[in-house]
Amino acid sequence: MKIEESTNTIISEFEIFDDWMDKYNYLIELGKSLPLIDEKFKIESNLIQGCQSRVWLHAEFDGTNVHFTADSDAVITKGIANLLIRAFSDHTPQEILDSSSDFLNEIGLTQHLSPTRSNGMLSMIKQIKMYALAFKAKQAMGS
Amino acid sequence: MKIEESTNTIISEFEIFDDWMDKYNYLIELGKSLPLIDEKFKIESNLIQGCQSRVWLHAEFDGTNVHFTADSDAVITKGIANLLIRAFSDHTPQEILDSSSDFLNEIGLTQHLSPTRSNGMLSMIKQIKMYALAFKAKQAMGS
Amino acid sequence: MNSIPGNPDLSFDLEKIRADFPILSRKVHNKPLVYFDNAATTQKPQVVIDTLVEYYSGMNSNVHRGVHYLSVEATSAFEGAREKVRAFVNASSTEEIIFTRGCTEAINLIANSWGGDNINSGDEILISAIEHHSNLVPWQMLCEVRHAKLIVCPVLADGSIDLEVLAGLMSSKTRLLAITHISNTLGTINPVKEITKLAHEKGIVVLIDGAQAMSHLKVNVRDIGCDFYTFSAHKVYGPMGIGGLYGKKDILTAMRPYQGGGEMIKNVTFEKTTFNDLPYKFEAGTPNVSGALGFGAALDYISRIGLDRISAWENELLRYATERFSADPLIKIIGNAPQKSSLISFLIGNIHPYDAGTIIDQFGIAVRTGTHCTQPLMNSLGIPGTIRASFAFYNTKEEIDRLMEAIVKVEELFL
Amino acid sequence: MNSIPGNPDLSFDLEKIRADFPILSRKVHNKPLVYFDNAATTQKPQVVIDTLVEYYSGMNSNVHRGVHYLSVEATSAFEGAREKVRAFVNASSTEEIIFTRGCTEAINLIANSWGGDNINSGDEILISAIEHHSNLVPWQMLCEVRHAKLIVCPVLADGSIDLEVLAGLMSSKTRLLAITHISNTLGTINPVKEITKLAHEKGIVVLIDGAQAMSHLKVNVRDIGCDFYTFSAHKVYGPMGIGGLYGKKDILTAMRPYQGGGEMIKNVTFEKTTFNDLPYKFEAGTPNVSGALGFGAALDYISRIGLDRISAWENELLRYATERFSADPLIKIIGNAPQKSSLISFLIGNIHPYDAGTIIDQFGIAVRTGTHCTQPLMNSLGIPGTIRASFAFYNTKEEIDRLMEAIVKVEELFL
Ligand SMILES: Cc1ncc(COP(=O)(O)O)c(C=O)c1O
Ligand SMILES: Cc1ncc(COP(=O)(O)O)c(C=O)c1O
Repeated sequence: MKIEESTNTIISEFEIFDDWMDKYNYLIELGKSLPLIDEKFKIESNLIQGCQSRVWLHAEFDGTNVHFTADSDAVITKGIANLLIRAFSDHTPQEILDSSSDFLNEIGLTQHLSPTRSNGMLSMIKQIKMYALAFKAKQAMGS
Repeated sequence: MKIEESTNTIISEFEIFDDWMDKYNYLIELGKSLPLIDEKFKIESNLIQGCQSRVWLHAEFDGTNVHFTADSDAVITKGIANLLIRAFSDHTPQEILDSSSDFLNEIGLTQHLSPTRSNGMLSMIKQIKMYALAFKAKQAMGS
Repeated sequence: MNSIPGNPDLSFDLEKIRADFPILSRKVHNKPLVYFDNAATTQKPQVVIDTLVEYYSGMNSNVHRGVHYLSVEATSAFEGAREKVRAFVNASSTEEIIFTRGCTEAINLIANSWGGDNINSGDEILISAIEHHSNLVPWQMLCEVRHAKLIVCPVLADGSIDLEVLAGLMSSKTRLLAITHISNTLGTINPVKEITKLAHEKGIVVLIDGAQAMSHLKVNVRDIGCDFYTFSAHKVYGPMGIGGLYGKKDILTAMRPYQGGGEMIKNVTFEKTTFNDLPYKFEAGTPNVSGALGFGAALDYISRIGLDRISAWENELLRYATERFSADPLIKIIGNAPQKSSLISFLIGNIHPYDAGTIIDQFGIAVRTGTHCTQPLMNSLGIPGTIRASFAFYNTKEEIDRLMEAIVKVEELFL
Repeated sequence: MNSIPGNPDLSFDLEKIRADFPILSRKVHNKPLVYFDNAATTQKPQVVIDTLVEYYSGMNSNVHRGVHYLSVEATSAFEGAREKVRAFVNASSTEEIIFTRGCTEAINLIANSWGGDNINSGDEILISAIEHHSNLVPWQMLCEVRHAKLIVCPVLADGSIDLEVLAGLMSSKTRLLAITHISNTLGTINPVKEITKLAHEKGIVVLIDGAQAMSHLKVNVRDIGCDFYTFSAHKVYGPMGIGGLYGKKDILTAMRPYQGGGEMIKNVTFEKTTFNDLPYKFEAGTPNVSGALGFGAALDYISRIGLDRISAWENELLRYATERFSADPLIKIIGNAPQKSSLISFLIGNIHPYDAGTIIDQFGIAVRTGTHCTQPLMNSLGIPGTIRASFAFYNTKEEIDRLMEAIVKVEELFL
């Protein structure tokens, strides 16, 4: 599945909710169901700055695709991390770098989250792209 | 003439003026006609703090009465000094200490002057009373 | 008419009071706003807003040294506001009231001007474990520069201070005790008069951070006996960008100036500058005249209602909320000092405060979540933060009921 | 419609503009107010007043770190105001815009945080002889603490600066040049771009005091190239109690914080504190949100009118007033720099400015008298002060005529 397909699915999932309480409920479900990150990756260097809650983001590269896992001490933040992982995980560095994060605007997330949380989300996306960039460089050196 | 008589005269002088421009005009006349202070008394120690313009106040004591002379670089301030001298000069230290400065309120001076000028006027009165106090002490020691 | 149990004299017309605050009629997320973030900043009564409008529409001018009418009028209004602050805290003279940008700046002014001359290598500054960052970081910075030591008095499990422990930490090296009157996180009301007495017995200068106290209880600096008392207008129903400090005249007189500029000087040459008298020595630059007037109007407003009435109702709100919260076994109240102001910090089960706050907000209820600028306290409690509901006299029991509904929803969603 | 000679495109509807400023319809001493004290503080258009009212009536909240709706709304409005300031002075990023209480505090912040690390024993700080006390006393105080030397560049008889003289005073010891964009006493507009270039060639950091300039001409900090630029909102039609500074990002990043407290920290323990990112590192305590919003509204307002239109009309007022004043042989204009903003400092015969101002005030005309916080300049000119009439774009030629009538009366009374 292309990144765009995943994000379109996410958009349509959110469209069925009329009010924000339902959207939050869904985010909470997503948060609770986020596959756990390996405890050994919950380290300082994987911590993302700019969140009132703490977020750890870990990335692995199998030579072709980047694989992300994440965790947070706040469930809604975890839900957002889950969305981002569904969109960006298991794609090539180039695909990740080419993708846009507009879908978060479309589901209204950037507007409805408090600035701290929205900054946190932007930091997560930035971090995801940084990993992609790093792995792309690695790939280029390897080839 | 008692201090109270002088101040009553001053009050009635000001009563004949309808508007403030005339009162200022009169103050300016009083300022221009202030007997000059001896240049040798225009010294730092006779300078009064708290005025935007500079005021020098000099006092002499003949054993019975206190005699004041004053000067300022601003004419209206000089006019005010003239009023104060007319009221308080040539009286005994005790008379000066017992007197009130309410007449300035009655002619509306305290309200109509800018705070800096009104502070300056209060400083002048304070200084006049300080002199009276000092001379009274001197008198007590002499007797 | 709201009623204070057992104290009919202290009743007031809550509906009328609420009508004084225009923001209270606004809706948030399509629900009537419930504003429980009063410890962060209070809302403004119409008279305060009107004061700003009248000032800018009819009197605005730069103050002091002006001969023209507007300047004279603005100056006397500005100095009149200073007199209102003086009377409100019962200082001896307006020379003891310095206007600053707020409480934080007031503490920094003292740290810089008093601290720069009185804190030396090896000296100690004593604070408590519940201080707001604004009454902690300036002292950390000062200690670093002056090679002094910051000593932190721990608090008991309920959030109150053990006076014996505090007294035990006052050594011959202690130069300053800087302590809050009311904790913005736990609500603890410190016995500042007793504390000041203890410190003064050992010759220690006392600064009380009054940011939280001034809106809740009658502050009397001469009764407390402290050397400094600091505050922010925006936490006492006044405008932002203004606050100040009370300082004992002899201490202020001995202090070096803080910032340099207009207003704070008497005589300037390129070679030498003599500084102005109190309070102007510490007020460099064009002052916030409108802010001072708004501050004065706010103090007039709450004085008219009466601090006794205000605190009676706030205590009743605290009692009611505590009762309701305590009935929910999932809620854990953080801070249970015997003397407490009208705020409750709490946790719901193991739900992250940030998660809870997000949902509570959807109910149109403003609570604050996080560390409330008291990170070290949170660390020592081993929690990431709390949810804090802080009440003002315009709040109602029905609003507390609405908060309880929201909390139940939070529990449903996360547990 | 007022007309700019030879420039019909720059005309605007003066009556309509005047109607935007409620204070202009008030009477003083039973005469319509003529406000010629704009260099001290400017009047506020209705939109600025409305912004304050709307903020306090519907949005008031503490900003940053809040999850609730009002806090989110207030935070984005506050940061939006910062963006307006950034755009107005053309800084690269909002990280380069620090809010302070005003221009005086901004200069003190730089003197403390930048000066504390960059000025050392034997270094020199260069200023000009026409600096306001706010751009003089902080450097005097810094020089005293750091054992540095304050060098003062004299001005020419007309009040302008000889660039060769200034360049000649830049030595290998000069670390900072702090100079005003426009003199508040003489009106001189300094060629700050050329001056900055000269200083940068010698590796000297440049601070421009923009307090007077921001309301009169289009400020472009990147074009000027300066390292710091400071300003006050109340002199640009905005509220009191707010102002700020622009600083180049790399310089700001290297600077130590100023005040300690809430907002300016990232992580606090009792042992160690890490400071927040730009611009927050320099903004301790609850910010003046309403002030920032009012500042933003003021900048929007004058941008809508257009700085080119504003300065065209102000120049016309200056030309007209200069012409009328020059026709009176008793009037002596102090300050005749070729590049001058819309203010005139003057003396009438040997009449003390304070006397003249007192009578002019009786005509309902607000002018300022005294040293205008530039005492050393007055000393060097050998005068006790001046009368200063400073014009804004809402002033009219008829008002200047009224000032002339008052001056004639002053002459009658005193001469
Ligand atoms: C206890 C306490 N001290 C100090 C402050 C700082 O006040 P401000 O941010 O208004 O300067 C606050 C509020 O933030 C506070 O609650
Ligand atoms: C040239 C100049 N610099 C600095 C200042 C100081 O500004 P503020 O008093 O608003 O801090 C002023 C105005 O008073 C000024 O005219």
